[in-house]
Amino acid sequence: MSKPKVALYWCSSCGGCEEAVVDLAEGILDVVAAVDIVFWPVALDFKKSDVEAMADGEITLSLINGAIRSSEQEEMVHMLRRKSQLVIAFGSCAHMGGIPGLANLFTRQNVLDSSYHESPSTPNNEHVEPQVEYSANGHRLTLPSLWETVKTLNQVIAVDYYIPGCPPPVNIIKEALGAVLQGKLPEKGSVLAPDVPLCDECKRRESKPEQIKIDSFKRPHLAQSDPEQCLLAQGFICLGPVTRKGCGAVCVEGNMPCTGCMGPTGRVLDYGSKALSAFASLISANADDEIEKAAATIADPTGTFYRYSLPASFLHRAGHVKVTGDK
Amino acid sequence: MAKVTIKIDSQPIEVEENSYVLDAARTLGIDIPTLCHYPYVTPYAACRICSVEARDSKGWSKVVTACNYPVWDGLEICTNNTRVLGARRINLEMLMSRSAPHPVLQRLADQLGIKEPRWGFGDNTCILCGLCVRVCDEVVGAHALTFSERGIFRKVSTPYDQEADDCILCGACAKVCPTGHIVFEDVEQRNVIHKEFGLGPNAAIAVPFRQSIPNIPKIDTAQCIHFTTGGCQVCSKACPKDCINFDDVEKSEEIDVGAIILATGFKPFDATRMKRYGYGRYPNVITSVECEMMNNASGPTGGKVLLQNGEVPRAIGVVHCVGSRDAATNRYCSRVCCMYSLKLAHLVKERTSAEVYNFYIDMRTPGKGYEEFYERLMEEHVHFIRGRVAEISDWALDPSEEGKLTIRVEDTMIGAVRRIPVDMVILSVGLEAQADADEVRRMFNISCGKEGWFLERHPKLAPVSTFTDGVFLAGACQGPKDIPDSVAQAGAAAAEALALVDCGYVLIEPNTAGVDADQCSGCRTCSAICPYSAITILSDTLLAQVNEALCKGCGTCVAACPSGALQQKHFTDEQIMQEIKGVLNYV
Amino acid sequence: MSTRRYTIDPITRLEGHGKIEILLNEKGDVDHAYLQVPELRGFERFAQGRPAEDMPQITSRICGVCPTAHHMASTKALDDLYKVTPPPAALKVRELVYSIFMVEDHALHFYYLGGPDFVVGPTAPKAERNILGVLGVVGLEIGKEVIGMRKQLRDLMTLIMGKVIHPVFGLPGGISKAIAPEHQKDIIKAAEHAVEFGKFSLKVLEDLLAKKPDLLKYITSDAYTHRTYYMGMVDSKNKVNFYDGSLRVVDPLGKQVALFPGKDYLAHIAEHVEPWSYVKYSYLKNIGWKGFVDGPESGIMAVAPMARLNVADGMATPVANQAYEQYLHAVGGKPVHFTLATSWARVIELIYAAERMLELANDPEIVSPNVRTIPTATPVEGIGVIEAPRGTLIHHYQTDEKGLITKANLIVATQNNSARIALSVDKAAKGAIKGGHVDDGILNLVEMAFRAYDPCHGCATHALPGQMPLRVRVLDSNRNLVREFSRE
Amino acid sequence: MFEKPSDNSRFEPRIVAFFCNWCTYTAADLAGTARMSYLPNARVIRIMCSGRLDPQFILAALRQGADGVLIGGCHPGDCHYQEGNYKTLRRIALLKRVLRDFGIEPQRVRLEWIAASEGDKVQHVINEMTEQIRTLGPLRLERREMLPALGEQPVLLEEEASAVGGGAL
Repeated sequence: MSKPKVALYWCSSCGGCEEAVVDLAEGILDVVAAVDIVFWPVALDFKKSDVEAMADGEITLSLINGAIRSSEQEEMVHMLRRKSQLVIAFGSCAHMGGIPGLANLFTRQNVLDSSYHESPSTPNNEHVEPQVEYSANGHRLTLPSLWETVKTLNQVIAVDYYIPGCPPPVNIIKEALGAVLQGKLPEKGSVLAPDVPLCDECKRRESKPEQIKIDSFKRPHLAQSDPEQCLLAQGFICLGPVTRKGCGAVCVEGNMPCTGCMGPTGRVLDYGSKALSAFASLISANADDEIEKAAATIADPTGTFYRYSLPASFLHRAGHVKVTGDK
Repeated sequence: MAKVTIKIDSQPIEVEENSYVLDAARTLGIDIPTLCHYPYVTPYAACRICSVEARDSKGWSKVVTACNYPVWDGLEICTNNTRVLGARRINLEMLMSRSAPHPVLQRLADQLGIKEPRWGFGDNTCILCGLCVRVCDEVVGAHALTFSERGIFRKVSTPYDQEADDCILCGACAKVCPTGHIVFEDVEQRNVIHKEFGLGPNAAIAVPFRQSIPNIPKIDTAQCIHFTTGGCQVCSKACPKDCINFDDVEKSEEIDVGAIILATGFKPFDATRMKRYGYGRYPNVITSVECEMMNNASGPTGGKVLLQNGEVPRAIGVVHCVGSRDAATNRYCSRVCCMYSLKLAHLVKERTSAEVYNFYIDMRTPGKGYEEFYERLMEEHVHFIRGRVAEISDWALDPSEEGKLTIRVEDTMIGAVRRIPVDMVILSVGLEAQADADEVRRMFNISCGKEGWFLERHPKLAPVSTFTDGVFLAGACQGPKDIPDSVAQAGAAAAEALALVDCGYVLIEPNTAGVDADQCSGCRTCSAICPYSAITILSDTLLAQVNEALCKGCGTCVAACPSGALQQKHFTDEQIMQEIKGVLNYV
Repeated sequence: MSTRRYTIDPITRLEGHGKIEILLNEKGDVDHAYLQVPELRGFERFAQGRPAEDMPQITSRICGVCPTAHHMASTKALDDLYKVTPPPAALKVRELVYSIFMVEDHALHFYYLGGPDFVVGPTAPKAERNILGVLGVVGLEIGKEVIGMRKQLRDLMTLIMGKVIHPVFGLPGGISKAIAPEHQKDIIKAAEHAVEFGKFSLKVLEDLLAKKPDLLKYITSDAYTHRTYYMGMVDSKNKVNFYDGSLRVVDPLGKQVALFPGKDYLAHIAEHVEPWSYVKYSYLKNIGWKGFVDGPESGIMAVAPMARLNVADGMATPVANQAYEQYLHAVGGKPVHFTLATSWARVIELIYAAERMLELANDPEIVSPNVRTIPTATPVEGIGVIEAPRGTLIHHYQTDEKGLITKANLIVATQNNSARIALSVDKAAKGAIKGGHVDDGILNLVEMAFRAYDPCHGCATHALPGQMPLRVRVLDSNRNLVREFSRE
Repeated sequence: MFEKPSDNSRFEPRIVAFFCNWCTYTAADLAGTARMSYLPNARVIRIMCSGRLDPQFILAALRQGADGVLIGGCHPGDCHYQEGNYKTLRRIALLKRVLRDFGIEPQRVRLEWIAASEGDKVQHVINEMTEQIRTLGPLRLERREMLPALGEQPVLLEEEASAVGGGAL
């Protein structure tokens, strides 16, 4: 009788994941044909109440994108978890925290300060700040409060599968949805993408030299790169070796280094430190000062290696100690 | 070359044409005295003492000089008839008339029955035989000597009687001079003892040191005349087996071996570091090693214990723990000094019957028969003074110390400072690791302690093994050790080495790395960093593969592998993660 | 009878999170309606310490709908930061791809987001008020056409920018990769297609206006009218330009009050903070913040299509310019104060973008291999300004000598509109709700005012939290729930 | 045996120590056979070479309750595997910068070269580091026991658990 029910929901994300779904193009019509989309705020006027009305586990699949950073979002994903047989963390933010997760290097107050007090275009002499609760000419207005820490989806609810990528590559989405519809799913907790690093599908792999040795790392804007040669071998920080394939190495195709949005392969638990280990190992220097010099050519190790995975990292966020870059 | 037959004193002999009579006679063992003959220079017939009578079958005869008279077929020589002896007498008497009385000439005179030289003696020991000139020209090739003047003024001299720039101070002239007219003054401080320890001159070609392996002579090119002037080569002329090879050079060879035993030994403590003991300043302060050489019957002093002036010491001090048990030098006990000091004390007493004083901190005499030997020395009235020697000086406070070395020491037995005058001091130097121990250990990839002694794999369980498979230790390179211990350890090391070589295969570490091809992307991070090139990138799949025979199991590649495709057996990520959990589980 | 409160939380079919609180007085008339934006991600903060050259990729994550706008603004800021001029080919390729993006994004809004309000009609049942409803009206074939056009354009963007969602090609001094010559003909073909598509879209709109006379009534009704200042980017001839030019400001009477290079934005634009919303409200510094009121005394301004057309003297391309004239004629000349006219203006811009795309597509230089100038200057400060589909977008960075961001300031399109949007919502609510009568259609009318701006509060707060569908809750002044009902 | 900390109120740092098999671990053995006593706060994990040390291990230790991590390897040039310790040196150099961004004091992660013969150094280093960290105080990472890393399922709060209860899990 009924087609499988699918819900799409977004938390703290940019909407790129929705766009990616829309980019299924004609594919989207197939999907619409194959399933009932029961909830998709960005495109369809369905209500929370509709979802609440459903029985637990009535939704076959919920695709949730975005990181979790407010009580409102937490409430929603808990509800979807209850109503859904399967929950898939969709995209880098739900999977690993994503770029908004970089906020975990700072405190909530830092964030407010830079928006409302430190911005050169904001002459805010009264030091006004958005309030969780505020009374405007007699009316009480409320805002949800932001959490101190940005969290991945599986740090809030149990997640069955993960679809990586910022945004997830269309073909990966197709395959994953296909697998769900045909019930051909791997063991719970798997990432629904090939478990091999990007180099495997990179056109430049053959150009890798026998010995990769790096005296100093190059920054993409300060050096002309050879469009045929392996970027890492040229000294650019291309995270391809550390990153799951599946995107078709589009960034490298665009002649820019991979920044790792697809996340690590199955056996790697902390993306950033693993990447760090791999690249540090390739430094050719041996003397302390030379090593320091070579390492210093990585301008921003934390932001580079944890670009998408800070909240999912072992340390999750900056600790209780004063953070660099924090005024 | 054509041969001719001659007779000497009616003994026939076949010799090469144009060779000289003297040589033929010597081959027959017939003695013809000479003063100016030297095998390596052309005959010169200057002294004419080698006069003989030459005859032919037809009755012709003549007195000739054997050293430079060429043979011819049918020649007959008589070396001892009255005519020959007469000629020799006259020639000798003429030489004596010029020369001052000299043992060499005197011996000849006695043989020829000369009672009184008819024309008396002269005052010049040079007999103008010209050997020195010829050696300097023909052998050394320095041309620093020549004859000058004429007639009775004729003499050997350097150019213009000045110091000759061409002279290389080789001393060859002095060596060949039959009458000792040329004297080479020994400018060395100490005229005794062996070169091995920098004590006095030595032949340019010699066996490096006694019991050296291989026990064959070696040319010291710095001293060799041939390497200075291109001449000489006397040694090769002298060598009946043509063993001398001047073209030989130092070269290193590579040898493949299955096991290596390090037995690089120790180096004796450098006594000059103990300024207050005056080693190097006072000739008669010597080290235990030098003393050992002295006692060696085949040593430079033929086993005599002598002061540098050649006299026999009357009192000798033996100072223990020089460079051992001393915060300023080495804290450790060198372990062998006590016993060898006792031995030396015993030997020098035996050889010189001098008074012998041993200055010690503690007597350490463990081991079979050692303590008994100590007691025996006390019975031999060797003095034992317990206390570290403060200083040794030649500064005499009273006549009894005049011209002696005074040892100042606190005798802790009687609790008083004593001054003990002696003639000779023997410093019992400690054992130190070789200066290049650090390079050697790096070469073999093993470790050593702060003092530079090589580190055994385990003090009890693997005392001759090192951290590198197939490299073993023997002897003092591992730490101060006496001969019996060294020999025992060497035996153990040899056995270990043989066991390893003999079984024909090697066991490799089980904890090698391996690639899971399903997760490898061929990024080449691992192959770039493997120190053993154990990781290759397969040409077909472009994926990494570990050669387990080459892999030593360090796991560096595993830590670097960006995909976790590489894992190390027994040290997988998961195992270590579990260990971390485990160690953090208890509070 | 106590005060009642309606909460529209959040508004659907827009990029980002907005929440409308409608407060009624005893008579049941709207006392005041508040637009609240309840999220903040803090890009300005976590940009600190990051390498400047990564900003185009980091800031594109502000919004997955208009990543190209952020990517491009950021890239222009880097040009300025490193004081480097890209080769002409690079600039042309940048503008080409940006034009493609404008076509695509405007199409997205017209057909998927804002479109349904017009095409299907504001009071149609909600199940039809979406792209599928639009397909129902314009026909599935045309629907496929729409989807196909979008796909073609996005494939083209992928080809040029590496990725269409979160591009990777922007570098200070140029772009990472040149266009291969063999692709030029495809680009030309797509451009021609795009122009046709633009004309078609205009026709769809005109037909609607013809078919539904009440539509123009809506558009010009006072409920959707505000006399504010307008800001937008114009080229040297004061024609609309998205990629580069000067910012021009006109007053409510259409008189130019400012014309300045983006670098000087701090002298002209300031942001106001309200304690009841995370979004900041841009206003004209020299006029000043006078609260949520319109008129020449209030610094509140508008950006985005309608505003751009108000500040410009015309469109730089023929077809667009013609449509521009018709539009002005229909709505009664500049400046246009009717919020809902924005959707019309959007279609005109779509045509301009398509035509501009075609011009550049035919330029032989776009396939030149020389697309990089390697920077040499020591970075200090850089400002990049661009016209995003939703209005003027400003990226402003300061760095240390190593090029690590020490301070970032971002003013995005919707922020520049946010004050006027608040006005619109309030006014629309007051116009729509009388005597406490509330129904689904009316609430949608309120939403329309809002949606017309195609506002992006993801951009506005550099945040995009999840949304909940519209629901209306009637509460007394103590926030006790009196009753609740949903639209149907 | 080690004297147990008598004063219970005193903070006892937990240090995870990764020692290389050939140098530092042997040195620790030596310290043992030499009956050198040192503070019990370091919990030693043996790896064949400090080069095996994956920075993930350091973070994993910190996350799971370690207040500090000590890494012991052979002196430069002495590595049993030629240059594993250099790899470690490079990794730690870079990791230190990352830790700083995470707000973790550099003293909490310490790299020491300890040769097989330096038992006394093991004693000294462990004692010194323990005291340093004692003065730094415990490492507090927000809800670290609650937050799962990549590939792990969450440790759910009670209300979370009940919330999931009805789900497919």
